[in-house]
Amino acid sequence: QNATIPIIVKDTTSFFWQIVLAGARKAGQDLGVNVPELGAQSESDINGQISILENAVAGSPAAVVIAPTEFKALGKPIDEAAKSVPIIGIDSAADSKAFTSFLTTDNVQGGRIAADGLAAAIKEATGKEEGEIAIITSLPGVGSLDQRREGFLDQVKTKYPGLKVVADKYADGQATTGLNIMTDLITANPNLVGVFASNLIMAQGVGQAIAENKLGDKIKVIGFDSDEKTVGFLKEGVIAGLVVQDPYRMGYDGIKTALAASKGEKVEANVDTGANLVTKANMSDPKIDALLNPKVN
Amino acid sequence: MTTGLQEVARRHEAEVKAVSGRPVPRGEPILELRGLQKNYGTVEALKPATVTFLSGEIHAIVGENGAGKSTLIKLLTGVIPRTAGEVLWCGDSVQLATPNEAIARGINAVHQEVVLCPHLSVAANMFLGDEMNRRGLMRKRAMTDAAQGVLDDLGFNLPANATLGSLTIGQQQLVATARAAMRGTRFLIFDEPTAYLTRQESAQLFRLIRRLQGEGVTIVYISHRLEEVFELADRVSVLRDGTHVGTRAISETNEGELIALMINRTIEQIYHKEHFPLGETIVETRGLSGPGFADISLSVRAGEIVGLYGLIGAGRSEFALGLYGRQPLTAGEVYWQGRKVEIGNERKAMELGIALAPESRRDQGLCLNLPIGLNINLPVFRRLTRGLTINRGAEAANADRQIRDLKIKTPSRRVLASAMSGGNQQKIVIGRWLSHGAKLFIFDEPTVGVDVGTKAEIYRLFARLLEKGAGIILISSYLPEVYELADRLHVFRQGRLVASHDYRAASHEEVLAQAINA
Amino acid sequence: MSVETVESAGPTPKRGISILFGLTLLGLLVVLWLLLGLATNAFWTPNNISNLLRQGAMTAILAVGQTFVIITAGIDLSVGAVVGFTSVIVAWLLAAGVPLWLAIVATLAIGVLIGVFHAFGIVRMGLPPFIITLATLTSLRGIGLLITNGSTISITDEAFTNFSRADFLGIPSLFWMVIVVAIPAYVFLHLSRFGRYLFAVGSNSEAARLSGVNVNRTIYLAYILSSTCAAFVGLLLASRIGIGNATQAEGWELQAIASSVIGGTSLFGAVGSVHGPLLGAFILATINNGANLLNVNSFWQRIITGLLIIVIVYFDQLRRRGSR
Amino acid sequence: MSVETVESAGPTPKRGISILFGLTLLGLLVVLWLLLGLATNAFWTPNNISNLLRQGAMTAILAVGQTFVIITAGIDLSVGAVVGFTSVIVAWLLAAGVPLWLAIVATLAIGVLIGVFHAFGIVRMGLPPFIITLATLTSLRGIGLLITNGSTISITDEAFTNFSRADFLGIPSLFWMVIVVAIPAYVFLHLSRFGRYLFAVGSNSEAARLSGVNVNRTIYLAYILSSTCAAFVGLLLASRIGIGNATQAEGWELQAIASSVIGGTSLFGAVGSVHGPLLGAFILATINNGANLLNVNSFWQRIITGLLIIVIVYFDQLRRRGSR
Ligand SMILES: Nc1ncnc2c1ncn2[C@@H]1O[C@H](COP(=O)(O)OP(=O)(O)OP(=O)(O)O)[C@@H](O)[C@H]1O
Ligand SMILES: Nc1ncnc2c1ncn2[C@@H]1O[C@H](COP(=O)(O)OP(=O)(O)OP(=O)(O)O)[C@@H](O)[C@H]1O
Ligand SMILES: [Mg+2]
Ligand SMILES: [Mg+2]
Repeated sequence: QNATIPIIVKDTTSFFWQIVLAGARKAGQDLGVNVPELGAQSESDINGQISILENAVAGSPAAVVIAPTEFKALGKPIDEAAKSVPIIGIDSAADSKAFTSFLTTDNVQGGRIAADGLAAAIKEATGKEEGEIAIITSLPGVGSLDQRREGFLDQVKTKYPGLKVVADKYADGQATTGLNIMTDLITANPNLVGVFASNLIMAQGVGQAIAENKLGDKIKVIGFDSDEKTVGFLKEGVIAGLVVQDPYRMGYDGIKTALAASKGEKVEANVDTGANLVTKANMSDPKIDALLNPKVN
Repeated sequence: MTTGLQEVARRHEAEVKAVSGRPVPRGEPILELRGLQKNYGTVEALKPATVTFLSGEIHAIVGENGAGKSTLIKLLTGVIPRTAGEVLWCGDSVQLATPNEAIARGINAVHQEVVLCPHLSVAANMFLGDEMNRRGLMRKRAMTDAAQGVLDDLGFNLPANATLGSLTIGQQQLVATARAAMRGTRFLIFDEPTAYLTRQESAQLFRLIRRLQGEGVTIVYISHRLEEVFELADRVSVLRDGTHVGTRAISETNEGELIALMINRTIEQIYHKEHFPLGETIVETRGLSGPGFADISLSVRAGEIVGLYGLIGAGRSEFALGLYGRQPLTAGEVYWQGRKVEIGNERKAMELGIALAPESRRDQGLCLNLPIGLNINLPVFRRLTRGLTINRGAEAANADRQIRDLKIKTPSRRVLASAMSGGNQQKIVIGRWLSHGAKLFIFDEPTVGVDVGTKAEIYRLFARLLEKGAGIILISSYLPEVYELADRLHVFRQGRLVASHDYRAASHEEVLAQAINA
Repeated sequence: MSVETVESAGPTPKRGISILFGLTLLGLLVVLWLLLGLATNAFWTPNNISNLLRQGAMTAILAVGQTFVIITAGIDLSVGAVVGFTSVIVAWLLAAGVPLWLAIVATLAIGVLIGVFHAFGIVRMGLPPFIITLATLTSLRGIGLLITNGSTISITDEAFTNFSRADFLGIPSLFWMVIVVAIPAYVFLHLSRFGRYLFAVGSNSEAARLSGVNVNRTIYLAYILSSTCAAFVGLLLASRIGIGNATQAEGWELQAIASSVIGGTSLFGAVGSVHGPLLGAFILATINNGANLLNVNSFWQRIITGLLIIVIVYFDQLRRRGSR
Repeated sequence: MSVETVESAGPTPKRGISILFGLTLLGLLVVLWLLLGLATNAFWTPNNISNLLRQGAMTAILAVGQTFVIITAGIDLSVGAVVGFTSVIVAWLLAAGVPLWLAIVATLAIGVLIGVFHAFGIVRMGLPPFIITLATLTSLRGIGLLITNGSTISITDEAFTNFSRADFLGIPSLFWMVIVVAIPAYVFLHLSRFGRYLFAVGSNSEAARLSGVNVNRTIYLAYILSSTCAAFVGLLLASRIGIGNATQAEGWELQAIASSVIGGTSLFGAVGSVHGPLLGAFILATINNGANLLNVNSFWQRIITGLLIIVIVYFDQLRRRGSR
């Protein structure tokens, strides 16, 4: 009988989390662990994730790997769950001291990296770190997106006083809405030089608007996470850069650590899985290429 | 059953006393209308009318379709607000702006269209808005018992716990009557209560009305059946085109005068009967059975009117629906012009050449929130279509012709069917089929709520159809109608055909006895 | 002309070929449970039953409230937004140091006000229920986001946040809340005259008016009950997730309406009960719980949910039709 | 005697106290445009008008399809899911090397099939439209996610993706697509007998049936039209965002229904038009576009959208009632 270690992600319908699950699946195969792949259907469905955690613990697994959707909200449920099984956190933190180990990307740091990338791209195009920029957040009330926005805005404020955030928009999680907002921003702000689209779906919508209006030279876009579409945009110069994390490793190492923890082995309390800025210049590095083209299946 | 009508009504009366005004001696005015008026937009449904109702009388109101009778009733029961005028109740000016105001004074009505809640039980409907409560909870059992008591007392053989919507229209009308009798403790209005009733139930109703009159209730009675008016009423008022054209003591008038007042001309003869040489057999049923009827064998020949008579629930409508393919048959055969056919659905029936004007205009007949024109043209749109689209000219012409032929009282074919008076709605249901060119017409209660003048028109139209070689199945609960018109009259009882007569071969009493099995 | 003879004239009720056809909704739920018990060991553990009861609880309460509105032939699309919004309100009040009891009362009062607003729009302004509740759905999320500035408000009151995790007599407190709502709701809808008025208004509001029923007041009542139930769920959600967040409970209006309709409520009004939506909500919760326990891929889970909804409502329809 | 002239047939319209009261929906839209033109310079630029026309186009087409269903007193909750699903299908077919024309035809055919399935559920299985379309909503997203494995499928066919950006006679191709749908839809609904049948079925299906209307076929027609419109929008969406993604178009069903209802369609059936939903969709698009141009805070934008929906429908109601 193999050990069972469920992994609970934030949103099974997003490509990012599918990569995390792919990593976990691979770890399961390599280590002989049974890995149920669980998760809510939207990053904002906190209650749904709590229910899933409860259900997972009810099945008496060896350990649980979870990416908490919300810092505060998942604290108590994780405390509760940790009474019966070791809990490994990935991606985001939660208000709990019960984690056996943590493998996270710092999303605030990701936002800062995006700001740096945007400033660099603007400088490359115009010669100075100045001009009007905008940020589009896919959905309000989602922890990781809030952190990216926070990091981005903070970095712009402290490090790039020449960049002025003229629009701070929230969409509704739909690429089309991102696209519509972007076309309207272009109309309303003729001097716009840069945009941060802080997740995959927004980067797709915003990229499409830039491509439609052929403004890749004038408006620099930094996206977050990657897929075939946005990598294509990067190649074509529609998008200036992508902040990519290492979701595959997060999933793989999450399961590996959980197995070790369940056997009572000592594991590292905190692991930073890192975030990198990918541009046209560095996208063919083998290390980056592996991040851009994860082995999902 | 312990509680009868009186006990229940007394309970209501106790509540009524407080607001209902001083007692009025028999024969004194209890309700006076002074210049009462109602406009719907530009339509003058009721022009300033001045009518006095005397305490304890039975006061009939007659008039053509669309004359404003129902409008008058709706004004008196607070259903719609008046445009102008004054109402005196027991000598005091009253608003009657809401139904509650009328109910509180002991004024109630059985409206022409059944306005009850089809999803609720009979008892719940009878006590709606006036429930028996104990400590905040309803006394369901007590209400069911009381309702049953009232129904039994009135001689209506209906279960109080049945869902209203499962009853036939006629039965629903009886429920409405029972309900109004409980509440209209001082002033009770009947708007064509016998439209869907047979002789049997009508007689029960008349007994009820007389009994209520005996208890001091003032009764207003609206009907298109003048013999009922003469049987029942003390006085009669006539409306024409929204105008009150006169009130007569019943002893001082006659049918001819009333009709002349109503339609401003005279009709020699209502029942227009022409005998045509009978042609080939159009349809023949052999042992036809289905839900609600069994083993029905009859035939219809070209030029013939076949009448079906029976009490409510006798299964005539079901037979018609079965023949029309709306309901599945369980046994028997249908021969169409000598050929055996399977009529699986309504469209098949229409293709063969059958037309059905159903019994309930509200549930089966009309698309109430659509224009009159669409309602009239519904079965013939295929014929009105040229290429992809409807030929709008032909569409308009067909609708206008039926409106004209049947004297449907409307400013335009674009008016919604719901804004028509009851009788005019009925004419739409009939008119829809007149241009269809069918061989067999099934008319199920075609003249419900239709005024005498138009009735005569409709009977003339029947003759026209027969002349063209069509046959007619005429279902009616109004014995004189089937009796005077049918070349062959079949009597139904409990889903079976129990007797058949040739034209005027049996007496009214005989037919009635066969229908009741008395 | 009696109705008894009428019935006998009709065809005898068809006996279903399968025993499934005769099952009530409760029967179908029990069948689901038995099957899950056979398929997985974890299902019948006390722990899992607790989970299941907790997971269905909030939708169940929303569905009961929604049912009042649907019975009047209306609809309340705002309930999900009200849940999110009131979770923000209670978190905000608690953060501002308002005593717990007052925060709870104030939050419920806001639920009442939202219901009043809906009924006002319908009764006085003549707006379709769909439109006015859609408008509040949109606006309330906006107001909630403004209050929290797009993020969340943490709740530090331990008594409040522990509540949703607590048990009483071995039954999760959240499920007790269902009982606390359902019993008065049952009495109200099925035993009091106000409940009867809801049906009457949904069946034929003109007939109800002519009978002296205060139709407007009945509509006020329905919408107030619905949004107060939603505000109550907002409190429960805030307790369960320990934060106030305006974007929570997205799409719960559809879940609530679906539970109600699965439970036999008709969107055309005048048909519905209190137990129906409860069963509907727990059927949906069971499907999700079962899929998680069986480790069904989450995409397959959606597909199966859709199919099961069809199957369950189909069997329920058959039974209803059969028993006519 | 087309159905939309019904209003004008009534007695003479009462003159409203305010000029606003007499405005048709088109009038209200023009007022919105004029106000936005005053408030921001960018509004009346050709570029922005193009954007606006593009932004409203997809909802407009969905709303027209939805209207057919609503007129029969039904509802189609699946349209958003069908859009997402068909965007996946076309992307998948193109990725598999299927020729463009065939991929388009196949995708539309899937739309037809979905409509057939809905009508089958309603007509043969006796399921409420709400339930069967909710079930497909859930299931289709699941199937789409399975196909893409939760990710997106990029579309590399330039001809296809360029289409949505193209203009023709200065008008965006997406808006041309609205016209391409609206004109036959208008002819169908207002000029052909099948349109009359839709109204008749929605008003009183028993009366329609007894008048020889093929009620079942009419229902099939309505649902097929709705989901084919949705599949068509799926193609447009795939072209516009250049990907197939099953989670796209979430909540568009509500947008479509809202556009339809704002445009005067009654959820109880038998009342509706083709131009109403178009106006409704472009009113919603204008509100969003205007808020973006005015750089209104995203949260305020939601609040304002809700309020404007109330205001617009209220004025429209007043006019309708006044003209009765
Ligand atoms: N809601 C309405 N809107 C507009 N016109 C109406 C409305 N209701 C009735 N009318 C019109 O008012 C007039 C009087 O109608 P009313 O129903 O009082 O006639 P009636 O005398 O009861 O006729 P019937 O014998 O056919 O029942 C008719 O011309 C009718 O078309
Ligand atoms: N679908 C059905 N299944 C079984 N029985 C039915 C059905 N529809 C009607 N019946 C029954 O068939 C019988 C005849 O119906 P109905 O009362 O309409 O007959 P009718 O002769 O047309 O009476 P009337 O026209 O005087 O009301 C009734 O007992 C009715 O309840
Ligand atoms: Mg009348
Ligand atoms: Mg009959």
